Amino acid sequence: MDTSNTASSPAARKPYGMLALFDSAPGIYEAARTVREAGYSRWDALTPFPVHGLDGAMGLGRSKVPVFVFIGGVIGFFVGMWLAWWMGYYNYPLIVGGKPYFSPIFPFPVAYELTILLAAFGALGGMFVCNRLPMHNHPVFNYEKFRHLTDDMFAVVIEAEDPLYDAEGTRTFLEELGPVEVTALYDDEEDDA
Amino acid sequence: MANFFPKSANTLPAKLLIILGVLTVTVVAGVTYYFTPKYTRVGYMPTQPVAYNHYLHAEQLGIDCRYCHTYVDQSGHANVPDAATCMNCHSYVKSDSPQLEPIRVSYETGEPVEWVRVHAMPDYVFFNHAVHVNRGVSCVDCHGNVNEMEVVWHDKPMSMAWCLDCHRNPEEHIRPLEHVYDLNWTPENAEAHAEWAREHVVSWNVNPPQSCSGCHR
Amino acid sequence: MNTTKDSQYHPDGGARPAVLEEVRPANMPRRPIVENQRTFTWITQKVCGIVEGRAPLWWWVAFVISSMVASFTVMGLVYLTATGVGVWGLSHPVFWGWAIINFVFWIGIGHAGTLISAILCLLKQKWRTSINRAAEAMTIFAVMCAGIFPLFHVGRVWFAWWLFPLPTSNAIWPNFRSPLEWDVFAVSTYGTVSALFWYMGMIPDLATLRDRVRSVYEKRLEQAKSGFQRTFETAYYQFRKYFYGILAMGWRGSNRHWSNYEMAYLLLAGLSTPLVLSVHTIVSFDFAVANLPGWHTTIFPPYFVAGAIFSGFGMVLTLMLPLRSLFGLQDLITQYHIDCMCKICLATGSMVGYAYAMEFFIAWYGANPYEGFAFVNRAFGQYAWAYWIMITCNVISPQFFWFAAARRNLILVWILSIFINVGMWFERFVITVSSLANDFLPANWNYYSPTIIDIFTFAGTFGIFGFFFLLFIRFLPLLAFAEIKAVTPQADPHHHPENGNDDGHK
Amino acid sequence: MNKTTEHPAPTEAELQGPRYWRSLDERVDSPEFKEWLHREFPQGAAEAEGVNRRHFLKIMGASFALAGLGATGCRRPEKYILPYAQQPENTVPGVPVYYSTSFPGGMDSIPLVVETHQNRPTHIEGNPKYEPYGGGINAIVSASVLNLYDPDRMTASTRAAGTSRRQRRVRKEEVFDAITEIRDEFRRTDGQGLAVLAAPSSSPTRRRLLERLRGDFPRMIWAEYDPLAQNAAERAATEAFGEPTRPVYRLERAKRILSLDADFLSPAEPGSNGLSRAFAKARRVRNRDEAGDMSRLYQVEGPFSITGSMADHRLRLSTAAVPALAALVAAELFEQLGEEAGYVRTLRAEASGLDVDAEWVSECVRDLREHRGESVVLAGAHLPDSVHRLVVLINEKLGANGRTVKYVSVPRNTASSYRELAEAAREGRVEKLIVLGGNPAFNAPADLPWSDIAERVPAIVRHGYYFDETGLDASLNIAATHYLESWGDGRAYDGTYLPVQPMILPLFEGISELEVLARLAGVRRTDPHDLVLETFGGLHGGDRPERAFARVLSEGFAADTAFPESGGAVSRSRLMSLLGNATFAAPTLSRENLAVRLAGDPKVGDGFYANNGWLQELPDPVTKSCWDNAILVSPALARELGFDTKSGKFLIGGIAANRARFRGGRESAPVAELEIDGVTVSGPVHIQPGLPDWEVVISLGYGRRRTGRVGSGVGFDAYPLYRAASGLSLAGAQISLTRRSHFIANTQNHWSMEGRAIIREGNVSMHLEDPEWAQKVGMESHSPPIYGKDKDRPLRELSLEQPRGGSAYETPAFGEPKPNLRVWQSAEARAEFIPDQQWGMSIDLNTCTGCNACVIACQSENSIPIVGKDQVLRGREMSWIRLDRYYSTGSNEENQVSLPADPQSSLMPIACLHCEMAPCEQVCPVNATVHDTQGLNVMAYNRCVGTRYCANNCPYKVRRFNFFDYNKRATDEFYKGPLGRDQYKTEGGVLASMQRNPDVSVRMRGVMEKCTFCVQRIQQARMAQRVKARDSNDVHVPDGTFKVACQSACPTEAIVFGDISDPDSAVTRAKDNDRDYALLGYLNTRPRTTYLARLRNPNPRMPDYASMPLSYKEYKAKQPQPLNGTRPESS
Repeated sequence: MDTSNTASSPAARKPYGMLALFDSAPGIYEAARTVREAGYSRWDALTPFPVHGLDGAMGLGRSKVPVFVFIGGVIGFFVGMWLAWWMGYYNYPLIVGGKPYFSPIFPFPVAYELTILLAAFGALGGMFVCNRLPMHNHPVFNYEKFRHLTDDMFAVVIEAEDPLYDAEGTRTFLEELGPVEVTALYDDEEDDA
Repeated sequence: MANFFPKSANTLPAKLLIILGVLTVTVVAGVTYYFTPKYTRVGYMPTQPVAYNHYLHAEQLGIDCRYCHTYVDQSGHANVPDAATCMNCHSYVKSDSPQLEPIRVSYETGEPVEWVRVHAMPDYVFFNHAVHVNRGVSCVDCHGNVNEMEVVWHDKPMSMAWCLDCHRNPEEHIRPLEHVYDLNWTPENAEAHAEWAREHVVSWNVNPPQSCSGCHR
Repeated sequence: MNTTKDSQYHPDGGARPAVLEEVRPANMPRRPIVENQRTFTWITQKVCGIVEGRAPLWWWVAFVISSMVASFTVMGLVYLTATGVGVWGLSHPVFWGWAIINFVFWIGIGHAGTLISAILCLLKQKWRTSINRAAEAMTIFAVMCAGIFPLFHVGRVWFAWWLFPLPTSNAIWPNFRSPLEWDVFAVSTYGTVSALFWYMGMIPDLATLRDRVRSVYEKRLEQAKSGFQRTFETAYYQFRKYFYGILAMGWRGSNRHWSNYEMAYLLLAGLSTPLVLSVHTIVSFDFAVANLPGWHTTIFPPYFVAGAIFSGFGMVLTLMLPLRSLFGLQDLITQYHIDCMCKICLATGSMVGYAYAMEFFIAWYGANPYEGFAFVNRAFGQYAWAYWIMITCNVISPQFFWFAAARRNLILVWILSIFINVGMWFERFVITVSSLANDFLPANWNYYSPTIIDIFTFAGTFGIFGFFFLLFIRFLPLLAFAEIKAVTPQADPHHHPENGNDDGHK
Repeated sequence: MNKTTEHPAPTEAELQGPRYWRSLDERVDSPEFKEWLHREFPQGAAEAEGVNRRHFLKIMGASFALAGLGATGCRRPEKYILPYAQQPENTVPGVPVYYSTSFPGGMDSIPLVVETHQNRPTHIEGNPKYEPYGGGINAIVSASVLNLYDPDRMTASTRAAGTSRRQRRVRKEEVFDAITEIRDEFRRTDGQGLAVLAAPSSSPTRRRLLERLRGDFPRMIWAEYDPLAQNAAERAATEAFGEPTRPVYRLERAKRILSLDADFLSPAEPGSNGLSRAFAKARRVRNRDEAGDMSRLYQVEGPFSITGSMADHRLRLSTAAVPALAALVAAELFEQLGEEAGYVRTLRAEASGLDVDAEWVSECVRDLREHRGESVVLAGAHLPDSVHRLVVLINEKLGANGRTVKYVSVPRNTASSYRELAEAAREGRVEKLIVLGGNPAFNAPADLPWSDIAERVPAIVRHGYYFDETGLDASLNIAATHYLESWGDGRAYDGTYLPVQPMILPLFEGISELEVLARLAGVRRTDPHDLVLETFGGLHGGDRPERAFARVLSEGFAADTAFPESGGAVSRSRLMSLLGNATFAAPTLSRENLAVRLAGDPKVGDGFYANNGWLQELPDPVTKSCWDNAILVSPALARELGFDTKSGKFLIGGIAANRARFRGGRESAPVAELEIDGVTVSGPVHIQPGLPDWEVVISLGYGRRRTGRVGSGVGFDAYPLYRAASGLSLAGAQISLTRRSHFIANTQNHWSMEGRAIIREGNVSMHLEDPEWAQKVGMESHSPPIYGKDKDRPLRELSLEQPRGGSAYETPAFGEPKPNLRVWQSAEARAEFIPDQQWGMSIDLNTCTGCNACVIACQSENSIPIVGKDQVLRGREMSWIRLDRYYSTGSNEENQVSLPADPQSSLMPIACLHCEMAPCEQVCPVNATVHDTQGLNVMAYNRCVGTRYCANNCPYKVRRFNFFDYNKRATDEFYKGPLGRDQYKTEGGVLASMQRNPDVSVRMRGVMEKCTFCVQRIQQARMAQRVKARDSNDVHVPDGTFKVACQSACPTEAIVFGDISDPDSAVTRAKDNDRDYALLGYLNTRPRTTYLARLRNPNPRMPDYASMPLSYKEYKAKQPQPLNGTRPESS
């Protein structure tokens, strides 16, 4: 049951944390709730699809992405309006079709589109920033059954830096949750990091 | 499956973004300078078939611009003088100089001297010298201090933005009519001239066109 | 037994009132999204199998054909740009012809993709999960085909960049009062946001593909017979490793990421809905803002958006039905999905039919002789033939979808979906050409007919669309299986297969 | 200050290549470049020495750029300034110079003023000082400037090399020797055997040289021939007065005019320029009381002409029957006056076969009679002499002599006719024939065929402008000069002496006609200038002829040198004797026995202008077709031929359901064969409403066999039908359709106004009753007023402040300085601010005759390219002014779907109306079309990207798009794109582009263009005024300082242009007229060009009297009927 990745000798690498593998959504849901109640803070649940209610079970707050979206939208709107004003009224006023040099009506579509454009960039950018992606190298990838985590299996990972973490205690704690298996994960030390 | 990428890959995207930012800023700055008339036209100084020296004629000998560019105040086109004008003096002065050979040949045979054109507007732009020169805009405002040039060079970018800037603030470029052809003229004190200029823009109703029919037809 | 756990989360924290126990909500049998209780691995294997297996023969045949057809557009555009807009059939007074019709046609088709992934996501329509990825891909490729025409139909293509507000040494700016200027912003925003939305939705699936790259390589290595095949396999493995690796952005399925992802996905859906409606409104402004009789009506924005959704769903049906049978995705794209799509076609088709009727009423009610004539002329004038093709294809053909039998006969559905798009193309033809050809002063009236260059350039765009769509099928997951898994019954954490109700739905 | 006295000689290196301050370039001023420059510069063009003409340089500049010779990386291509060697004294480079000259017509020369840029004539206008024409010209005169630069003209004389027909070029001296040889050869036989066939000319010098020639060669035959210039009216007047006399009609005094098949408003009739202007004077209605005494025109005609469309009563009658009608009119008049009882009976007997409504004739004659002294009758020049004798009698009886018609005595025309020459040739009495001008090989009458002359005359010497059909038969072809490059003189229709003054040295080695005759006559000084001066000295010069001649050259005409009024009186007896044996019987026409009317084409004349691109592409004033002539048939005959005109199945159908005859917007006309006693002619059939049922009309001058690249292969030749005996009208023709069809290029496909208030027409009675009727028509009459509460403010304030009215937006005031001009923002600056002048135009539909003069003047002034027949078929013609011609019959149902048999026609010239709330500007995404502060809708070609949305959004569709590079490519190479020849670098292309106006940009492919209100002329005037103002604010351009091109060409002054913010300018007065209305005004476009509604002045007693114009009746029928069924009263 206790397998650890033998890619490289255990002594040379820094332990990263302890992973418990589950094969059903209710299982991961219960496990997450108990880990949260156990007081762990530096831990995460890996699921192939967004499990409904898991956020509540892990006690996560609201995501920060809406802030980025709002900022992007506001900037977009004012950039759009300012463009039409600066170009049509301030820099080069031209009489076109008997319309005023500037009015908030005709540049509205442009401002509206820029609002959505920058808000969308805010959304995607915000998601990447909040998730600190792209992070192509991560210790959790060293787990040799990792391909199941994005297919049909679920996992709870408790990191070594967590104050409550200790090699044995956390392993036994995880085994009580009825996982398929529990494995220790090691971070492969890179000289230049 | 192990990590495909080295740990260093995690910091790569941030570095990429910074490089990209720096790159775009340099390219934009380069284009705004090197690909606009500020660079492509200013400094163009072709060798002419006859090495005519404005500094010698206009500055030292004090010949007025209109002696050679006779119709600058009557026609939209400031004509380059005909061979006969040069021969008025050069049939006596330096009448055997090898440099003036093309003038003499042109004078006898009637073939034009092929002066290389320095200032040229695109064909869809119709600039009119007479209306500028008669309303207080001096040669120096567009052609620079030609009287000090030994070989004429393109001094001002003469892009549309440049022309528009003067059309929008004519008060910065008009001077009393009698000083139009005096390229070395500078106002005694700038504020008095600026005040004079603003008054006279209004009193002469100098309202240069800002819409397309001004220069494009 | 599990109800105690729920009480803990009762909003006001107090104990659940006992009376609720007696209340047994009627179990409305919700039709399953995935039939035959397929497992997660089966779903993953089914969708990733398309990408990882060898390309089937029909794929290569289709790819070669669509590349050849795409070359028509390339040749047409090169000849057009080198010689002049005169090679098309345009003339005085019909200065806009097939180019604008094709633009509105393609951008209309594009809108269904964003609709399925955004609007249906906001409406919590679970059945959208199995068709939203393919629909969004259709959007992006349709917008690419649409984008060709506004760029190349202008007289001086090499100055088309003046439409963007870039500073030049001429110090002159574009005119923000013009609907074409709005179009520039609308269409480029729409293309960008759709691409972002599509890519973001794909990140988890790309992660799955990334994680399977190794095992797929080993399986294909065994089947490789010759030395050449082996080297090809390793090279192919390297390519797929970095291709999916980079695109997946290191996604590892962390639930902290999922919460940000869900929020971002929801916001993008929230943004894309007004975006879709605004883009086709602005495209309809190209006509509505002009003062031509037949163009200058306020019904155009909703009429164009309904038309866009209608033609978009037509194209989704046209694309997904063959793929469904070719790749055996009957369990993922079930008859329930097809029913929903057909019903939407029926609804939007009827809306478009209503809009045609309303136009006649408005023209009659407004008592403006020019407007009245424009619509009578549309139905009985020089272009009556186009008008009646439009009516039959747009209003009559979707009425078949009232009958479940029709909806089940997939051959009929496929044929009707093609009729829908033919009808929608003719709708834009009738609007554009009949109003331009016979407008205010009868002395200007003229008849417009396209040239062979018009026809081939338009036909070529289907080649371009097919070319990219086939590449998409080959290299990217056709269905968003992460979302499909999320809506399968066993994905629900509170679901316990062993308790009373057998179909396992809470 | 260091004085550098001696400038060091530049080193060899410096002289080598241009030094760049910042960039390296090795462009060497090498010899091969100079050689390229000269090869490119056409050898023949003996332009004044190379001078820096802005435009000519443009061609060179453009070719340099393309040649890449001057390309120096991303820098601008190198350009050169080519100054004069010796500056000629009165040319200022860049300023156009205007010289007076005149257009040498057959019987009437037209005084002109020609705009030249550095001696290169570019634009022709009329001479406003000559009062009878007032500066008006017609389309052919305006387009004749293009012939000067026609690459297909003869650039040198040629001589047939031995027996083969190949011609080799010869120098001028060899031609002069040949002429002196002829002179010596025939001096011995006193001119026996020598014959000259010349085109008629009013030139006094030629008359003087002819007298000298007759002195030397008394037995010479001098014949003059022109198929169209018939002077039957002059012959009749001469017979009436006993001495050579010519009738000069003064229509400005005529209140009642009856025109018998006389299309006096188009160039077909001699003196038409003066007649148009006079006719318009009598119909100008400036206010209500002038409406009362508006003149009335009765027109009896076969073809549907522009005079017919201006007529108040138009009687459809085949030309062959017009003599009978003339007899009926005469009989009716004599009967009403109670005179000539005996002759009345004979006349009535003659005219018995005519099926015309007798009441029409009697009421018309009664109307004429009641206006004794104020009425006149005209007869078409092509009608037989007997009709003209009758007309002289009728005018005598109507007391017109001395009032509405002035008989003047003209010098005797001693020329013999073409018939006599043909007989002489047949009898072998002609050894050598000199053909001066004309083109007898093409347009000789069928019964006196040119082939007989050509075979029997051993040697033919031809003096002609083109190498054409006659040139093929000539052994020596002498190249003629264009009138703009040669001296000459002429006389206006009323005799005023008009000099012909060259603008430029002859472009090629042409010789003028006067020099040929002078050398033939052995005159010592053969320089044409001296010849003309000598003639002038003899006629009017007095003691110092040079000084008087110089004044005449500057004025453009010699004052009071008109022909004197003839002292004699009409001798009734001589006329009655001549009329004794005249027959006026009208042939009975039917489907099998059709009448054929050959018509002089208002575009190509007798065929000479077939190679003029502008004229070929000019839409015919009535049929609106170009690049072709056609067999015009009436709707009745068309139904007989199997066309289905009744059920809207046919032709130019707005809602024509079945497009059998009309494929893809293009009229595919079936080809018919027309046969008259053995001679068959085949050509496409085009249905023309308003033609008599059994008459067919064909234009002459097409189907040229030997002409330049433009004219070859255009139309079919109708001259085989033309006989000297029967003139232009024949009878007894058969017509049958063949299987073949032929595309006819139309610029207007639909003829009905669909009951819309586009051209607003009213009767004089309606106008007297309610002068505001024009504003009570159309959508504006029941939509809220455009200017809302400000609608009654004066035009000045409306144009400067642009009140909001019903608009959703607040329009920026045109009279305010722009917000970003700091210097003008202060209050006192704004107080002193002088707003720009606001330009506007008013077009009077009452006097516009649709003669197309404005269209060609605009094309010449603004370098508008021609596009060729294929592009016109696709609807891509480029002319900025379009004349919309509508037919109306009074009933919408009938008129919308089937071609009317006898409609009223109405015309409206439309160019860009420069709307103040321009729909085109609002939709241009790149600000390529913007409004300037003068109220002009400006089109910046260099900014245009070519989305074409502006053209879609223009409700008037006045914008034109350069689908191809029409200036750079030949008309048959558009579809070759970059593979086609670059016309800027071919010899012909450079020559043709010399006509272009250097003040106007030449547009490239992919760019929109439209009428710019001649913005170059407006800006020249503004700048000239500012140069005059110098340091003052007198920048106001006085009214009338300049005219726009169409306004100056219009013979009837229907177009008025000027500053509408100036209360007393001509255009403001024109717009104050209560007939003023804006086209499609309800769209709130606020156009700056407004129209004056048209008035018709029908005689209530006439049988075809219509209480309101038929188009107005159609409009009324289309208005929404009130529910209780009662029609709104007809006002």
